[in-house]
Amino acid sequence: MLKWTRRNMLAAIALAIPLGFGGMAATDATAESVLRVIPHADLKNLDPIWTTAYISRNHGYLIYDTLFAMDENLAPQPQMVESWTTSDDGLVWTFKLREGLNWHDGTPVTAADCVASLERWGKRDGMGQQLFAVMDSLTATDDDTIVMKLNAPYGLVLESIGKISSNVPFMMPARVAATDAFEQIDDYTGSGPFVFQKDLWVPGSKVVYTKNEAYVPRSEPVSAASGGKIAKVDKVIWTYFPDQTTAVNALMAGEIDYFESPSNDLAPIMEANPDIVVEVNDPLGNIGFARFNHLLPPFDNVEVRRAAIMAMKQEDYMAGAVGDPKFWSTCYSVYPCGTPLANEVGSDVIKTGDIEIAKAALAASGYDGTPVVIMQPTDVPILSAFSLISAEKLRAIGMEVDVQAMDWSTLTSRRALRDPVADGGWNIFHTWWIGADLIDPMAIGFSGNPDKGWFGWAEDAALEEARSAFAMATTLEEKQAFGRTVQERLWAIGASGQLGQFFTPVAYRKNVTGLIKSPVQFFWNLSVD
Amino acid sequence: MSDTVLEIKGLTVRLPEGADREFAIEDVSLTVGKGEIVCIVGESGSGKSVTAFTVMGLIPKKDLVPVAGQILLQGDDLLKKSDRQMRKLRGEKMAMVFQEPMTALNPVVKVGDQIGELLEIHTNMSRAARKTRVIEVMKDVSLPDPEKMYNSFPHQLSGGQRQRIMIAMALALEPGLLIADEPTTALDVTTQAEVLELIKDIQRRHGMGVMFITHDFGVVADIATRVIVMQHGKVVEQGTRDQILTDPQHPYTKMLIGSVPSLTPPDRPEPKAAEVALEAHKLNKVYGTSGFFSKGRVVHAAQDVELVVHRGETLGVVGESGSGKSTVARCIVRLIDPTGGDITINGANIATMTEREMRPYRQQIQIVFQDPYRSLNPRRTVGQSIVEGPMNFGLGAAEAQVRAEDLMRIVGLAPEALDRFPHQFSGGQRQRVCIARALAMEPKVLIADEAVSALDVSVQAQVLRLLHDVRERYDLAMLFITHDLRVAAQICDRIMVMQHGVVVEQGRTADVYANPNHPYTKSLLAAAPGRDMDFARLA
Amino acid sequence: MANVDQDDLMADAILSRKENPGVVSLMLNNRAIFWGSSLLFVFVMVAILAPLFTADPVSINPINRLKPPSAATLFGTDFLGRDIFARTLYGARISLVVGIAVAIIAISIGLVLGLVAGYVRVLDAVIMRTMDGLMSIPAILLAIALISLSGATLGTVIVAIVIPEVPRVVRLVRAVVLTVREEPYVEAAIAAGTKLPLILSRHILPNTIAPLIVQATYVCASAMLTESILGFLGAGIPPEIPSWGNIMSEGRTYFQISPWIIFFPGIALALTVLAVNIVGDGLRDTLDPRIARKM
Amino acid sequence: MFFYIIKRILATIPVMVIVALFVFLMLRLSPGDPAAVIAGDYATTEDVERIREQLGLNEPIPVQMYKWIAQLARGDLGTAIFSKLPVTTLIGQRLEPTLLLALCTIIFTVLVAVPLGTIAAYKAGSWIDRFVMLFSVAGFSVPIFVLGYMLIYVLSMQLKILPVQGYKSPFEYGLWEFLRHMILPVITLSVIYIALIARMTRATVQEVLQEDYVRTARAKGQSEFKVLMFHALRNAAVPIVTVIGLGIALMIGGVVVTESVYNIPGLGRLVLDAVLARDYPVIQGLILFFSFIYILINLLIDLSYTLLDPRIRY
Repeated sequence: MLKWTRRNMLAAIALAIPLGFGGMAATDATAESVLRVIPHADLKNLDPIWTTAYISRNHGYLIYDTLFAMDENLAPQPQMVESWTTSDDGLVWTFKLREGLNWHDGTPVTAADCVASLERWGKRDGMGQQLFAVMDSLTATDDDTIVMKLNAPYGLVLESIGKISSNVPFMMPARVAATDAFEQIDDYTGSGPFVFQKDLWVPGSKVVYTKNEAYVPRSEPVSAASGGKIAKVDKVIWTYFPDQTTAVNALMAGEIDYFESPSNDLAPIMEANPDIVVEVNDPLGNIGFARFNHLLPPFDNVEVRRAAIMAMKQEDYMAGAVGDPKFWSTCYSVYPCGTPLANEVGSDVIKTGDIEIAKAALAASGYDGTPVVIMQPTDVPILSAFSLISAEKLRAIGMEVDVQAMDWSTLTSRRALRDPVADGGWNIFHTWWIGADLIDPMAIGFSGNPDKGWFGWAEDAALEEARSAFAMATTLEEKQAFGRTVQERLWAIGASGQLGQFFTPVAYRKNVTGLIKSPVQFFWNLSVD
Repeated sequence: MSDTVLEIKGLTVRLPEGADREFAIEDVSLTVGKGEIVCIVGESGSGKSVTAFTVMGLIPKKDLVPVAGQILLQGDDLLKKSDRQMRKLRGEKMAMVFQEPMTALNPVVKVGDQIGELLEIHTNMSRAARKTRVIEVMKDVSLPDPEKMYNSFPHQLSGGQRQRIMIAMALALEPGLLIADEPTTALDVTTQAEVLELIKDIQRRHGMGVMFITHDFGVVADIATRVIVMQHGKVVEQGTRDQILTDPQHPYTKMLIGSVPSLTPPDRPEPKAAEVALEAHKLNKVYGTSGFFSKGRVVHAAQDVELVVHRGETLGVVGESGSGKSTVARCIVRLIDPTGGDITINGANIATMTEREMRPYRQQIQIVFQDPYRSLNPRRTVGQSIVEGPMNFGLGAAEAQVRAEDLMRIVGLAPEALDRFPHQFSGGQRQRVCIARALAMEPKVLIADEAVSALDVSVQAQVLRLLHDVRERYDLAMLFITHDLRVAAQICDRIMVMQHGVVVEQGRTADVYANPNHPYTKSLLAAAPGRDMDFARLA
Repeated sequence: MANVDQDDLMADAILSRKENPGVVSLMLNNRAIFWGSSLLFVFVMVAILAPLFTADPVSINPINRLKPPSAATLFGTDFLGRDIFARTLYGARISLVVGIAVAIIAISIGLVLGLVAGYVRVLDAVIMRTMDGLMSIPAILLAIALISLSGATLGTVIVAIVIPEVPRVVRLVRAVVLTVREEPYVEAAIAAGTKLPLILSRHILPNTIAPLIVQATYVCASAMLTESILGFLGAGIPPEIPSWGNIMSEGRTYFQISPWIIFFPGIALALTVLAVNIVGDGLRDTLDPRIARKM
Repeated sequence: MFFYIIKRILATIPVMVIVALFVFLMLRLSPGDPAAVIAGDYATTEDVERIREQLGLNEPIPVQMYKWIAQLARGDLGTAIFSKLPVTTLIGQRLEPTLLLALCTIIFTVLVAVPLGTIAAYKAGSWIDRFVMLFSVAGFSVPIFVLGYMLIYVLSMQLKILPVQGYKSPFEYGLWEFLRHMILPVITLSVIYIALIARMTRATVQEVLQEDYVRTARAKGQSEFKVLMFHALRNAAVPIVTVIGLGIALMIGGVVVTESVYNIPGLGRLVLDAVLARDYPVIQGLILFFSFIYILINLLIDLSYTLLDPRIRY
């Protein structure tokens, strides 16, 4: 046996040496420029209309193009559109596509394609549904002209089709857009600056995009999603890392160029490394929520909700879940601080952040000791922390708390249940939205309509009025006015607890340049040298 | 002197702490001369094996330490040799044949190579040369078709052939000394005879000195030139074969020889026509079912066996291993289910009964097994073991206790011993307990399955006497399963000879022994070691 | 045949060892068991007395989070500023509870199934095939699936760990039964008309005890490890409960900036499991249930 | 022999069926469903419902089960809900890393464990023996992921002599790159396995050394080394190989952890992700696949006995 093993080892070594050098030679040979990225999540599916997952949205931005796109001031700018006109009554919109737009398969992009794409999007996206609700017709009058007829003036036409985050109205070939909106597409032809390599895709691990040589970028300088999208690398490779530590190590060891969402706590280590830049790329950051279930006691009682909110001291949540103060700030506006609609109307309730006051308020509310079920998603550290902190605070103000641990996917399915706690219902779950999704009252999170609204099913007629009024509003003043009313109502009914605004940094090696400041991660304009 | 192969002088080997005595062997002196076969006889614990293994240098060094004496192999002292030197001597100057040919051969190596290994170690022969030599010695021990057998594995050979391989191995290098440790004990009587013949023959032709360890005086009678009797690690007597066998001096030797059952049955009174206690008719047992895939290897362990046992009578079932004698016994006790036939115990046919129906009859038929070490639950006191049966059938604890005590006296043990555990008894005592346990049920039929085979000859004699007595006392019908013709001769009124599951001959013991009809019976009797000596008479 | 003579040599040499004296005395003589169990004892004490000498393991204090070990917080704090020392001590409770619970449950179920399989020919095939099935599913995967699907509670975790352990026990018990039922003294009992339940309890069960005790320790050890791995993979006991696995899995992210979060519970876990294993080995050597090895 | 193989293969069918049913029910009777995960954070209850319909998740369980079994009968493991790729493709993509990881681990383990165990058995009670036993106990006691992190920390972060993570296919990057990336995972994964096999080897060899034929060999004057190699190990082979087989299950478990620590895109992580995302077809497919492999390997092992031990014939 020993003899045998010895022989084997020798064999192994003998093999290793020549082959090894051969292998090295081979690796040196490759000269194309590659951007090796750790995405914030595993790209599980490829249809950015079918799912709202941010990772699918980012995938969409790589391979698809949009009619309009937001610039860094969140103002919609033309992207695929050359020019557009609006009738004086604001009911008829005409869009003209620019020259040289081609699908990855070489066929030209037609207006018909875009119409089909918008329609599919309109079936899934909240803002899309609103837009189509006021729409009479959407037609392609010729190969590069789209005509949209509304039945009432609508203030968010461009904001909708230039939407920066999920679901982004990406343009797909008509044949693809024909797919049922609730079914996944399986043809990934786009017209964007990069091409998706399906046969190199290893779900759960690796996605490969190659430069779309045929893409004609706009001439304007790049600004968030708008401007000229220039692919500056031959290849973008996403490698998903389930484990933060390993990811950071890989970045520091130079096995990776770009790390999309490192945990804030790991920033110091990476900053200590001279080859690595850590910076906050998303000016709007994310807003943390504690969402109440408005249908079930005790949170069917507005006073109880408000009492709970009073206990939620943002500093504690942020310090506990995010850590380093340079990555978070308190924000008492329902619209991310630093966005046009941001204001502080009615936000005293959240400003309170004091256990004693909250205790008193709860006592006054007539809370009967009904236990509160908090769903804790153990596989999402920040939300896990939020849950634990809420649990402690609610206990502190004298509530019965039952923290139920589960993974995020269980939570997502369970939060859809309207049933009482006994039948699997819930009282509170935590989540965060990226700021860009909350810049105006149209966000579904702000809905006051329990039937069409978001989980938690807040109900408030006045709120709904203000929201639709906002949609119709056309001037900034009006918009801000309605925006304030919406916020005022949201705080009045204590729709959700707001836990602060936090910023997740990106980390990349010094040789990466051309990062675009934006709430969404884009991969054009980035180069490696 | 030159014709002394081995001389042991005052050899003493110490036992480890906590053993039952200080020395395994004490002041043992003996010689083995060229061309003689020296038998070392003794019961278990006599130290005969230790002596042999010490010579070979194969004793576990941790446990056994030679503390005095010399072992002179052709003049030079083995106790002074280094391990390396000993290795050189082993196989080359002295070789050993062990008791269990099955376990003594490496199961996963071709027998030819195992013999060849020896040459590989001690010579620088070429592969080819080794092979020819191996085949040569295999011929020498008259193995059939050596070329073919060279490539077979131990499990493909019969017990006798394996032992021949062992002997061939020992011979390969023509050592001066051959040590044989109970080489035939594990073999059937006919095979035993052949192997003994072989050893004698080999020894004659190669003129080597043989040290032959055995417990069986029959074997001694057949093979020994000189005999050494050992007891408790000491040599009590030694002399030529005839001195020892015909005119033993030491009482222990006398006792030993006296206990060897005679091969000639005592003439018994014609058994009075007593009621039939047990009857088997067309009893069949087939092992192994012919499945769809398994190429139906069926063994007909018992074939149309007919037997009748009357009260107060002992029927012996003799045969070699695989003859099916034990199968019959186990069928009758319904430890295994017969595949066909009737078993009648006073009127009732128990062959086809379910376990539930069977229970009441269990009481009437009891069995005593071969292995005294495994027949008693080590975790229960012998008392508990004895009363278990009766209490199953509703006997009160108190009465059961009383009965157990009586039985202990009857089987010759102290009633106080009832609350001891089996490991505190010797083999013979355990067998007595087993008998007591069987009797406790007050059975009509007692089956003794090789009940004395595992016992030393002296103990064997006592247990046989006991079995005889209890049979008389309770007027039992006894079915006595054994492979030992001597034992059978002494205790059985009638015997039944089985071969390959078939009864080949049946009749009054005296008649069968006097003039056997069936050739197989003849060969059995012919093969019985020391058949021409009648030890018992000496005692 | 003639076993007695075959044993001649050993019989001469080590007669005394053929007997089997009281388990207890043997255990006390065995150093491994002594050290192992004393170490274990310490952990049990710690677990029970934890409240006496530590802070509240769940009280969070975001201000001094991720503090390195210091006089104030012996083992440092985690990302919510919870005291790792306290959590580690309390963690002992969970691990021990899981370990012991799993061992007891798995052994009891396995014992019953094993006895049945070993003695009731009809059910043998059914049971053993099912066991093969369970065995063929990698334990960890099974557990992860079970837990993350049916919700993480101490209960489900224990169940999830028990299920894959059972088949091994069943196999062990069955093997023992099959060997022992052939023993002459069992046959003697049958011949003496002893009823099946008695045969099992009197003659067969006692033989399974020794191997089972040993097996139990191994099950217990592997259960503790599995628990921690599950915790690590985020599919374990609710993170609110400070089990070693959870503490470590929470410390995962901070491995480089505050290794103590993983380090201390890691050591504690390793030591406990080590202790249990040592006891197990000791027992195996003293009780020497050869069958246990054959498994 | 041939019949035996057929027989054994047939015998695996009921086992597989049991596994299949068990897995299926386990999944369906548990909370959490893919639709909600897919629908995402902004989805409304309605969306979730629509998607459940699309996926056929609101059909009665027996129907779903029937469909699935029918599928399996056609040798089709189904299609992943998320990636919309056939499960078989997914497995195909992930097979190589896991396979090679397992292979290297087994080889490494055997190379280390068997000699260790043998020496320990031969020198029973010596310090080597004590060391081996201690190691084998310790190996059982250290959580695999802690070990993994320690190794990364020391060898990759501090000493920087080995890559931190990842998998480099030998077919693209050459054997050397492949091995460099394999060293840490293999060590991590093999420790517990080495412990197991060294311990087993020791036990068996020790037993074999008590055998008569070893005594015979010594009686022939055979050297201790040869006795160990030629007689002891050859007879110890069967039990050792058996443990290697049983260990496979143990190892598959370890693979999941190892792969996620070292970010190796193998089957272990595939199944973990699938579980967290409720991708039923993938979970079912993989667990079936794993148990099939396990059963297969153990069948092969049983057959290998005939080579190792002439007494065993089927």
